[in-house]
Amino acid sequence: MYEFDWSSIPGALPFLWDGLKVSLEITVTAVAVGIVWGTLLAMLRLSSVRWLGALAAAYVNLFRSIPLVMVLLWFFLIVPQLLKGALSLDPNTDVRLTSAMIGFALFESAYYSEIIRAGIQSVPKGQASAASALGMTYAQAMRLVVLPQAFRNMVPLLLTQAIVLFQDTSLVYVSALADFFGAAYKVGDRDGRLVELLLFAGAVYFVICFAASQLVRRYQKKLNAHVAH
Amino acid sequence: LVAASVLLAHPAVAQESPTLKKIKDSGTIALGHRESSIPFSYYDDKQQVVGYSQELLLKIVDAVKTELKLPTLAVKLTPVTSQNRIPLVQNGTIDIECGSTTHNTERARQAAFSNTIFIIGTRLMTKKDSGIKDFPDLAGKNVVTTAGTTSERLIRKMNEDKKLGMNIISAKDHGEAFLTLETGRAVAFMMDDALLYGEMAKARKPADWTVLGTPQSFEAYGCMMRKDDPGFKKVVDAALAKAMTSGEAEAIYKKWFTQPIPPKGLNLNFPLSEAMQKLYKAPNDKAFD
Amino acid sequence: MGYHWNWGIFLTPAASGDSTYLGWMLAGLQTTVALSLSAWIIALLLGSLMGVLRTVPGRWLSGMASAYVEIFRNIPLLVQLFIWYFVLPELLPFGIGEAFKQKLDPVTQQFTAAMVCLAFFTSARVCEQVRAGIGALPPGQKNAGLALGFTLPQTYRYVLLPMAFRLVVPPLTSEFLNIFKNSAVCSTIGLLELAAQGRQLVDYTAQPYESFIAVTLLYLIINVVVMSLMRVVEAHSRVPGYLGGK
Amino acid sequence: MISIQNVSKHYGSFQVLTDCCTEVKKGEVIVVCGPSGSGKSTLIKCVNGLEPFQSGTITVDGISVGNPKTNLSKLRSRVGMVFQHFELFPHMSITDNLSIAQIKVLGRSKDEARAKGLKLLDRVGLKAHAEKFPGQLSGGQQQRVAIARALAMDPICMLFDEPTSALDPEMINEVLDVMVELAREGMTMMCVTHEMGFAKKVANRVIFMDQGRIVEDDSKDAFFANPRSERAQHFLAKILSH
Amino acid sequence: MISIQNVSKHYGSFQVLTDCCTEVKKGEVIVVCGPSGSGKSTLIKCVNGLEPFQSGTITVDGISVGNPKTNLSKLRSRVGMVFQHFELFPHMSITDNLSIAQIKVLGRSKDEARAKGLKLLDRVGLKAHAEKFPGQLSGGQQQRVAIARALAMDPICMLFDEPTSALDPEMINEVLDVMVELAREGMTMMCVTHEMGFAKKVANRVIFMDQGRIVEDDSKDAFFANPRSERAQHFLAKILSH
Ligand SMILES: Nc1ncnc2c1ncn2[C@@H]1O[C@H](COP(=O)(O)OP(=O)(O)OP(=O)(O)O)[C@@H](O)[C@H]1O
Ligand SMILES: Nc1ncnc2c1ncn2[C@@H]1O[C@H](COP(=O)(O)OP(=O)(O)OP(=O)(O)O)[C@@H](O)[C@H]1O
Ligand SMILES: [Mg+2]
Ligand SMILES: [Mg+2]
Repeated sequence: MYEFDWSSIPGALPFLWDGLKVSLEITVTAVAVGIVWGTLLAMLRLSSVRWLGALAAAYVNLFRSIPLVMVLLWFFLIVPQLLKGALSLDPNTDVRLTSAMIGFALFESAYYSEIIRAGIQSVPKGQASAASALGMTYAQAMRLVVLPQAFRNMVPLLLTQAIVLFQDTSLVYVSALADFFGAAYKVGDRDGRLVELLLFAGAVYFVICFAASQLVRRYQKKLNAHVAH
Repeated sequence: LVAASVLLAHPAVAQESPTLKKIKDSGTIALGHRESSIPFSYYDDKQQVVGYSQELLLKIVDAVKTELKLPTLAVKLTPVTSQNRIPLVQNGTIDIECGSTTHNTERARQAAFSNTIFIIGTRLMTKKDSGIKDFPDLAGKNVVTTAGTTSERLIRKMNEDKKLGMNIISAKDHGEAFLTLETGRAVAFMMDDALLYGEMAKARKPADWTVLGTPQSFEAYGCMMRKDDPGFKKVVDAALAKAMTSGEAEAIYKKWFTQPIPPKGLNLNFPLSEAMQKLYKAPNDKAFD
Repeated sequence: MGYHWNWGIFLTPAASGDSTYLGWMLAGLQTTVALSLSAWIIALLLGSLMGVLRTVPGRWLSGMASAYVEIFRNIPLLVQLFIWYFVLPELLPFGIGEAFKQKLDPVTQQFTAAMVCLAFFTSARVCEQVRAGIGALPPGQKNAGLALGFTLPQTYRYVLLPMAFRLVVPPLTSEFLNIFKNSAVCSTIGLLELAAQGRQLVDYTAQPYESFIAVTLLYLIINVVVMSLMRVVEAHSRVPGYLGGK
Repeated sequence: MISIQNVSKHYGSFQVLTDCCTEVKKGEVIVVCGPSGSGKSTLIKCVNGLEPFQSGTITVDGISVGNPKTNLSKLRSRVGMVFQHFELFPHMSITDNLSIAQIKVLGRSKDEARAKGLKLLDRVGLKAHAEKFPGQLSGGQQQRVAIARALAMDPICMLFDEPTSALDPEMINEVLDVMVELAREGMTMMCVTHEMGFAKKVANRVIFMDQGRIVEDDSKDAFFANPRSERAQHFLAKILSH
Repeated sequence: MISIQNVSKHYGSFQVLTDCCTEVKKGEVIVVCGPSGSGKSTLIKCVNGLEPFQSGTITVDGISVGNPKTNLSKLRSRVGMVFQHFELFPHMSITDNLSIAQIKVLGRSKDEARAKGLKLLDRVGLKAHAEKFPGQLSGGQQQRVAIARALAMDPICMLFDEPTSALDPEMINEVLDVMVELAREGMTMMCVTHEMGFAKKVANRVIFMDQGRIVEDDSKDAFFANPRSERAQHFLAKILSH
């Protein structure tokens, strides 16, 4: 049988905590930007202007067909170089976290836009008609009637995607940025206790993700009790 | 005032070398380091970068300070992986990388290498009671190595040439390779001897393991810089040569290879090899392949 | 930026001598495809079974299936992979783990662990999709099947599942695509799939950009092929007069 | 044929059916009506065991539905049922909809099942649509197929749960016509419906439910002429005005 | 009040409306009927510009709907509309449903909007439900709220698109009662409905549509006594039998 040795963990907790903060920072940024940009993309895709729709569709399909690792690699190694000239960035800024955030945000927007598009389409067409019939403009109908319902319908999917995203932050290892998983791995590698650290990381991930999904489930139940019968 | 002193501080070298000019203009030198290449370049338990290569790298930083007359040069540390170290050097994110990077012809096409900082031999780690004495004993057994290393090429070639019938496992990094060995999936781990000693020190029971076998090759570790910048390379090489011939390098060696090291106070017990002694006497930047 | 491009690298003989670097990439592609397909088949079967269990009456079965989903959904794939490959054989009662580690050749071990891991991970997602598909059917369909005298399994087999699967072809397509992308993670246990071969190419040739570009392109190609394949499946499963059918 | 004795059912603390008793004899047509939520659908689903109930007994053709030893699938295959939303199987052609249960449940051969299906399709006037899919038919046509599907199993009685309430006004009558014909041929039927015209035409008895109870169970004439309970009077007034 | 002149509309090559002409005067109640798919909903949606049309003109209170310069939102805010599926906003309480458009479109203050909403809610007999959500009301109640919501905008006329066809039979009358009352108070109304009882009671004229054409446009009495077209005769026969 395997002899477990957990002694590396207590000393590494501050470092692991820093890693967890990086994971959360990336997740929060990517979810926030992803929802805003994703909503915009979804509206473009549903708009009657064809070429705008096609452009948005191309964006979404491109990002959805490349593994996230590759996207992060590209955003870490190449995009900053292109932007350095354009934005005259100080060569000394640490682009690792920023590039990871941008990479994640743009990548997740593609996924969020699909979820949001489905959400908008799940609102019966009659709702938009009813809003217009009351004299609301398109923007008012979207903002007051369609989007609030769409978001409600999407909460579970948005959350699931956020959980996936939180787990995927481990892929920032390509830029040697220490997120929670990276931190655990590095400590484990340094101390020769990989197995213990990874089991620990798995347990922490499980607790966080499970708690998050339970919370949202409860919130959703409350909402449903309100809205339907 | 700073600007004035910059102008006065003899600009000749800085103008010849784009890297030195960049360092001077920004007042910062960007260093690349590894995160867990024990004992060359890794994080200790306070997340400070330490190790043999790192100390030599700091010597180089001192030399740059003197060269540019910038006593307050800021140091920016960037961790690199074996995947991204070359692009990062090339695109200017880091000015010099110093970890456990082997100097070979392919890499020399993409980047410049400093004087050699370490010479390793590729050997085997195995359990003391495994009965394995040298490479021929591996016939028909599972052997692990780290993907992308010279050891991997060598052992695959040996397997072909001598029809040894080994199963070769290529692990993603040294840590996983050792885990493969430790969990009994392989009987031996072929790798750079210095790294093998590093892994052994981390083991649950260091006393169970041993490093043995005839070195199959020698490799030179160097620091990596952008190509076509002889001015910078000159400063770096000079700094390394000075450290080696003055005996500083040997002191650093002793500190990291024959004494307890952080984070757990383990001792690698890796005596100075003949090749290294020669290197310290006559520093050079020759690759072995 | 001072990079030395060399596209010819793919045609030069690889360090191992037996093929070119292009050959490496193709071998990696082959492993990726074989791994993803086999894992997908298992995931589909297992996920459907769990998805059905989540909808059957009786708390026990659906509770079990739901615990299954929570476990495999809330732990990152990378961690799961480590557990399957490095931890599980150590925890198995004597004999089995040792036999797995020593009797099987290493590539088979890696492939098996990777396949099982991907399959279980994906099956949790498939399960949720299948459950959603069954849930989206009008509740009367189940009653209609039962009322005709079908047993519950027959009702699932002939009435509910055929329609539920049709409803979830689009989300299943993205899961199918994801399994290819997720398989990239399996290089961490040493399996030489596409991403790993790309990495190896960088290590051996010091030509990172060529490698990244080639790997990205190959994934894009996989994606295009899978999408067209699924489009055919979708067209074939389309029900006339229903769901945008003709 | 169908006997319902003191049947009660609750979901948690909510009582859906309370002490329901009634009897349907061979060849009888019974119409069940009552306000929404009064338990009509639940009652009719209890008859072929689609809903379990907590107390009382229901027997169909002498077999107890509530008995755990009863082979419910077999019993159900002998009781035809037609739903409000048709519930044809959308992924099968009309012919397959008609034959699948004959083949898989009764074990008939494909040809036999198909022939039987076509015969019944002809009877509901839809022979021309045999190869179409449900989604390609109008609601009224779908419901007629659903009736044919139930008849293909040679049921000993038929249950209808608001078969016309999801239909456009124009189509209601094409379905009612089929049902009237069936009743006139002597099929035993229990129909939940608000079509009082249908009830007046063919029902033997009318059952009125309210809040899970059978409030009225009377001959058609007595029910329409003079409903005893106030609730039933109200209800009739509501659905017959305008 | 509403004038429809030679309106035609097609989706691609499919002609939905062909050359429709009719007129609704102030205070008139018009009932539109016809088989499913004949274009009734489309016609009524053209009136307040919810559906664009390709040729012809529609004017409401002298304003041309088809004119691209017309401020459609403003026009729509003056035309009340009630839908088959109620289309209350499920994420808002009943009060909010009634006041949101008053506040955001007409610019009324919150208090004013709320007071107006409550008054109308009282009028449709639902004052007690002001703080509930639509999902907590029955279909009939929801439809009455929807009518109140339209009335809260002080419309100059009302459009109804099958307001009772998604309702349980019992609830149809509670909605029809509200509509009858509205008609009697002199509201200009255009109603798509199959409730012939309602038509007989309050309609001034009945329009019968078939395949996108207005086939019949006659006074109520003339229509029921003796529909001119064969199609309308058939249709009436179908929906009035049983
Ligand atoms: N699964 C369930 N859980 C809890 N309550 C239920 C469930 N199914 C039905 N009910 C309740 O049981 C009561 C009777 O339902 P049922 O469907 O039998 O009524 P009904 O008379 O058929 O009404 P309708 O005319 O609307 O079809 C209703 O109040 C309903 O809300
Ligand atoms: N967006 C659309 N694209 C193509 N055809 C449409 C569209 N909307 C409606 N139609 C078609 O236009 C015709 C008229 O539709 P409309 O909804 O006006 O009919 P209706 O008389 O209201 O029918 P019902 O009684 O079923 O509501 C129908 O044949 C319908 O299929
Ligand atoms: Mg019912
Ligand atoms: Mg309509």
